[in-house]
Amino acid sequence: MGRPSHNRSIGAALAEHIQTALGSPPDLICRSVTTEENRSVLIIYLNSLVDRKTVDEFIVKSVRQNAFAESPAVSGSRYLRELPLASPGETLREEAVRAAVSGQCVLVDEGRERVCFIDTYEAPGRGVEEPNAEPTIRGSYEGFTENIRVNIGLIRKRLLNPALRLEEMRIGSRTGTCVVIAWLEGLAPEALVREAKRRLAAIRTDSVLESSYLEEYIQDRILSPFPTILNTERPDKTVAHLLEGKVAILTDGTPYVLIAPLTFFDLFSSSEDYFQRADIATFIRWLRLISFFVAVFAPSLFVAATTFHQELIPTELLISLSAQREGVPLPAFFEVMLMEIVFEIIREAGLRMPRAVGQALSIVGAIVLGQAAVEAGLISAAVVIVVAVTGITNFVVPVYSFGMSQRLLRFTFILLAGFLGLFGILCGALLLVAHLVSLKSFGVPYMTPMAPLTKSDWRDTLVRAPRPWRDPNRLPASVRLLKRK
Amino acid sequence: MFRRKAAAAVALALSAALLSSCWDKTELNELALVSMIGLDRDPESGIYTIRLQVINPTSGSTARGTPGGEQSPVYTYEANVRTLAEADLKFYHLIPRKLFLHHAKAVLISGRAARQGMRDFINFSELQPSARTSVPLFVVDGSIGEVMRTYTPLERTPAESLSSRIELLADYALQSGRDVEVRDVIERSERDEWIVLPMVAVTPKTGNLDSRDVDASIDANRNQLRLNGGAVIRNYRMVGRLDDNELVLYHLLNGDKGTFVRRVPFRNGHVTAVLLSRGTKRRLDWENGRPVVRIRLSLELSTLAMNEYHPRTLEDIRALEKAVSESITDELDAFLDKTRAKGWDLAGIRSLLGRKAPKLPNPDRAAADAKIRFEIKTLFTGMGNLSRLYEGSGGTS
Amino acid sequence: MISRGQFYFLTVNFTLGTTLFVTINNMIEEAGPDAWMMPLWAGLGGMLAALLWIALLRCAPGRSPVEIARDAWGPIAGLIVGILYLLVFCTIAAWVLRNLSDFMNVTIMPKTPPTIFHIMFLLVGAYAVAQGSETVGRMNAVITPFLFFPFWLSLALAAEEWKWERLEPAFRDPWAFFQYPSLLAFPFLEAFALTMFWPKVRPGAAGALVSGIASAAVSLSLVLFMVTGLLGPERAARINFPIYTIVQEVSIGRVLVIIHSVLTVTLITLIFVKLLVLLYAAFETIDRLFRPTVRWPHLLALAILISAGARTVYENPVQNRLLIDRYLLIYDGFYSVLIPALLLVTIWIRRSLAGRARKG
Amino acid sequence: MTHMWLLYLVLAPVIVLQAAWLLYAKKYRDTAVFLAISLSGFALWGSVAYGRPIILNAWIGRIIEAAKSLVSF
Repeated sequence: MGRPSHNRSIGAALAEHIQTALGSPPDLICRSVTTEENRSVLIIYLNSLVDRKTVDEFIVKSVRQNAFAESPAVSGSRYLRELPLASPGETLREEAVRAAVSGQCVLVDEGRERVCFIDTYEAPGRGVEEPNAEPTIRGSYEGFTENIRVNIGLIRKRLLNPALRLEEMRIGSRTGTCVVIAWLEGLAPEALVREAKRRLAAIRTDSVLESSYLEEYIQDRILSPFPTILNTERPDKTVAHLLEGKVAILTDGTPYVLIAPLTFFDLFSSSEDYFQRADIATFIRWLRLISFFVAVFAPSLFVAATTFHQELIPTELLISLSAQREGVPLPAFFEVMLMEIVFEIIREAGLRMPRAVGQALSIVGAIVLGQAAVEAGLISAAVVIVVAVTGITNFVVPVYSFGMSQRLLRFTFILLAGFLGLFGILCGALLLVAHLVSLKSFGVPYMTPMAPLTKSDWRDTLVRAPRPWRDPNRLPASVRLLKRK
Repeated sequence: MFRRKAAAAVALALSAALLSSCWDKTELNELALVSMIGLDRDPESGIYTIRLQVINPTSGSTARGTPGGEQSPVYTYEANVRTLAEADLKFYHLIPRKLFLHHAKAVLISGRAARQGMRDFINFSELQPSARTSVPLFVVDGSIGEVMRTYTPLERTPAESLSSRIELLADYALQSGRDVEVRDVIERSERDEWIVLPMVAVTPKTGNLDSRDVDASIDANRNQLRLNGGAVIRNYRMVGRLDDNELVLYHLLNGDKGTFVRRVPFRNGHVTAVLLSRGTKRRLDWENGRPVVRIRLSLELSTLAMNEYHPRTLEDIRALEKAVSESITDELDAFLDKTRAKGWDLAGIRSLLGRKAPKLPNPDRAAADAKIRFEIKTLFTGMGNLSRLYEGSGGTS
Repeated sequence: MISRGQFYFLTVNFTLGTTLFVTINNMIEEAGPDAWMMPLWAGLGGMLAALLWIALLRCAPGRSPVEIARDAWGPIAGLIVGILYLLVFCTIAAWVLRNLSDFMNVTIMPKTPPTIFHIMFLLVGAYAVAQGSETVGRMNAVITPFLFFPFWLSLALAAEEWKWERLEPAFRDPWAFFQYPSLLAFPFLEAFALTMFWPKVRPGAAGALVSGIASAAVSLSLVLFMVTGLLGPERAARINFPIYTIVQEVSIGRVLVIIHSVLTVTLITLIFVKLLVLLYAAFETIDRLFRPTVRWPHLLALAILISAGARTVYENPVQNRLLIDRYLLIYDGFYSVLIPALLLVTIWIRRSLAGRARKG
Repeated sequence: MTHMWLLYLVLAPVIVLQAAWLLYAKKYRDTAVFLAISLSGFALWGSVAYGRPIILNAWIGRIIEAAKSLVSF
């Protein structure tokens, strides 16, 4: 009866090999189950990555009742993969190790002389919660999670449409992260989809832990303060953009989904605009545009007005401001710079602290510090007001990464204003316009409805036109431009 | 890779240059905020005396300074120079901060300097782009030194007090108008037209002006500045004066819009009429070779202040309107005859001829004997709160 | 590719460029209250010149004048003409920058050395040109509204001071333009630099060029009309920068009394657009002549040359004005009328010879 | 003799470094063009630094006068 012992030695050897390959981790389970015909079957899996309920009830029980291999529903699907026992030891071992590591259940069945790999992957993870970076008053509270299957489910739930195409890629030699490109067939231009696939395929990296890794590889221009790819945690926003013919890139292990192409005016629209009434949404959108200009230009205009063109300030205000400045040592430029840096430090500290403490720290910190500095005569009160206002307006814009780029711009403009006053700010603004206009996101000009003037798009950028007025199947100009290519 | 390093190097160098040198930068507390400018010239010695009133930011908000606060809201600096250009330099002997003229609210010129001619003052101010010429110009009746050292109640600085008084006089008494600024003097003098500027004088004093105790007294009629009459300016030189009554007529002719009050003879008595002028229109006609200037003036009559009589029938209204028109016409005729006798052309006849008939052989003679005909149309529009006056016997009118 | 609309706005902004700041008081000095008619005559002349350029460009579609010169007159003469145009564009850019720094030094920033203004504008211009002609077209399209509305808003706000008497006696000598011909040269013949954009503009842009020059002429005469009406011919003739004085006297209620530095800075963007076009034309000439493989070094070289030129283009505005009155028309006429005309003639002769040879 | 150091400590190194880089990258035609333009600019700046600036519009005037006299001899 050599054959069975010979077979058992293969199963044991295989288990032995996996044990050594994975460095005998505590969560590696090796169970031998005897079927009714008292044949022993070896089951090997990592219980941290496996759905224990499926393994215990379904696999073990069906193996015991020996009804396992014959049931047609199970065999032949991706769900089950088989390898003949006689296949060369090397591929068998390698296949087994990769299967065990990726959460599959390795089943050595000497009786039927085959090794089966059953996909029972069930990673631990957080449930669907409200995205804390993009809260909305009205609209769904569902946010993406780290598990890509859940994310795909959240998108499919809202898009019961056969035209939704999902294409999976493995990126990262070491982490082998699963990246899925989603688009709507017939709506998204082929050029855009081809370009997205080409750029993703061209990525040579060892690890992809967050979608921002991908973003840096596939974005159009690296040295630019403006994001050319949108990242969001909200499935409704993703579906809205998919319906506009854009491409979404989901990454396993991170709730942030990348959406391309992105234009300048998309940065100012949040998903809430589409759930609120049209006129309120338009007002809020204008509010965001104004807050963008305030956040970037307010401190530099203050510095320019107080140090170069004092005649801009009305007389009464000029008198009270110069009274405030009596005895303040620092010139206005350094004062504003100092307060900006202090404000940034407080904000960063507020973020890093646990939520309850963080909230208190940033508000108390800013006010107390500002007030104390004013009393001590280090800073004039007007500077504290200006810095506080710009700090707050910085958060109005819905895309958080754009908020950070606003800070970069603000510091450069303060520098220019300190050097040349309004003329410096003008040069900075012209450079900014030149940069924005030359920027492209996946072939789509960044300032689309404004730079290559397309009138039809104004309905959805500066103004959110009410639904009845909008032609539903008319794609935004940015995407239509690509269709023509 | 080299290019990126070069770009970074250039950026760093640029920002270093940025920080080190800022040429036009002046901090707020390095500015001397000039609120009033006084110009004077001594005819004999030719010495210019420039006085600047600088706002003291740290003093309290009221004109008299905080009660008990010893700081004065404004300081007057004085500089005697041979040429105007030296003025800026001379001031830096006294003022520790940079002169800041943008917020000047009023410019004063002494009577004697106005009589000698103010063209070089104006050239100097228009030369410097930082000094605005859209600032009201006052002629001082009396010593400008005293005027520049007098506080005025209620307003923080005397300049603000003077400029807001002009606006009130223009709206409510028509004793001033929109064309009282330095740029109007320039334009009128260049176009050989006449202009009348408001005059400022010091009210009687009860103590030396610049001591603190004087301004705590309740009587605001003394120790401050008063606006009275107008200085007639032609070709940058003051040639005469107008009293307040004539000033209203001048501004009427000048086309200024504002309300004014007149005592109008009506049915062997007098009524006080509140009139609103809607501006004048001039037309040039020819009657057998002689230019005739028709000045059309539309007035709106209101019985708001008419406590003597109240029209009840249509005829009464027509009669009242006719009486007002005739009275105003007579006053304007008398005023023009008097001023044209002195050779003044306050109605702007000469410039009208220059514009409408540029190819006239001898414009001055034609302007001198041009006939002026007034067409005044008065409309009864506004009325007070009473539909019939009280007729008790205790009245005086 | 630049669209026709963008090319139209480019022409208008280019032609209006420094004229708003420099020649207004000269024109009013020449013709007094009738000064507003002068730009109309000059615009007419400009349009005729534009028709000449279009005829030339139509002969060789998709090729800029420098290339046409090389095709028509052979490589050596073509190279000389190319270098001539390069120097001409650099000189005009130097003039533009010098006008800018004179304006800024006299009005709001007296102590800053002129070269700083030149270098800053050249840096921004070089960045925009380095990004290509599409960026130049789009940048101008984005800037124009921020320029158009504040300018006309400030003139409207100043309209409170309007007096019709200042414009009389009207029509005394409408032919005043012909005593001041350098106006034709200054803004209008310089529009030749726009023809360097030709290969990068969508076909059918001839209408945009001619209507651009026409609307620039009309808006220039409108500005003159407003300046004469607001300041009066006497004052406007003597003030060096009448636009600055108007903007200085604009007041919105009692609060925003003095906003002239903000408006001045927005008006300078017009000068920037003119510099941008000239810089692009110069770079395009280098591109067509020498086929460079890198962009930034040549832009750096142009910046050095133009900033040096700006420092030495003229000693002072008075000397500049005297020489402009005498030589500018000949100078501009030479490179923007004479040479294109000669090129046109050579091409026609060539064509007729080729035609006869084919027939013969 | 104003700002001599600007001429030699700022302008000259910039030109030399850029030309060196161009040569290093073996772009000879570009180097020639770059040097031609930037050296003429350097010459103009030199004329300014040495106190005898070459006034361009005066030169243009002289050229036109010469051309005029040539044409109408």
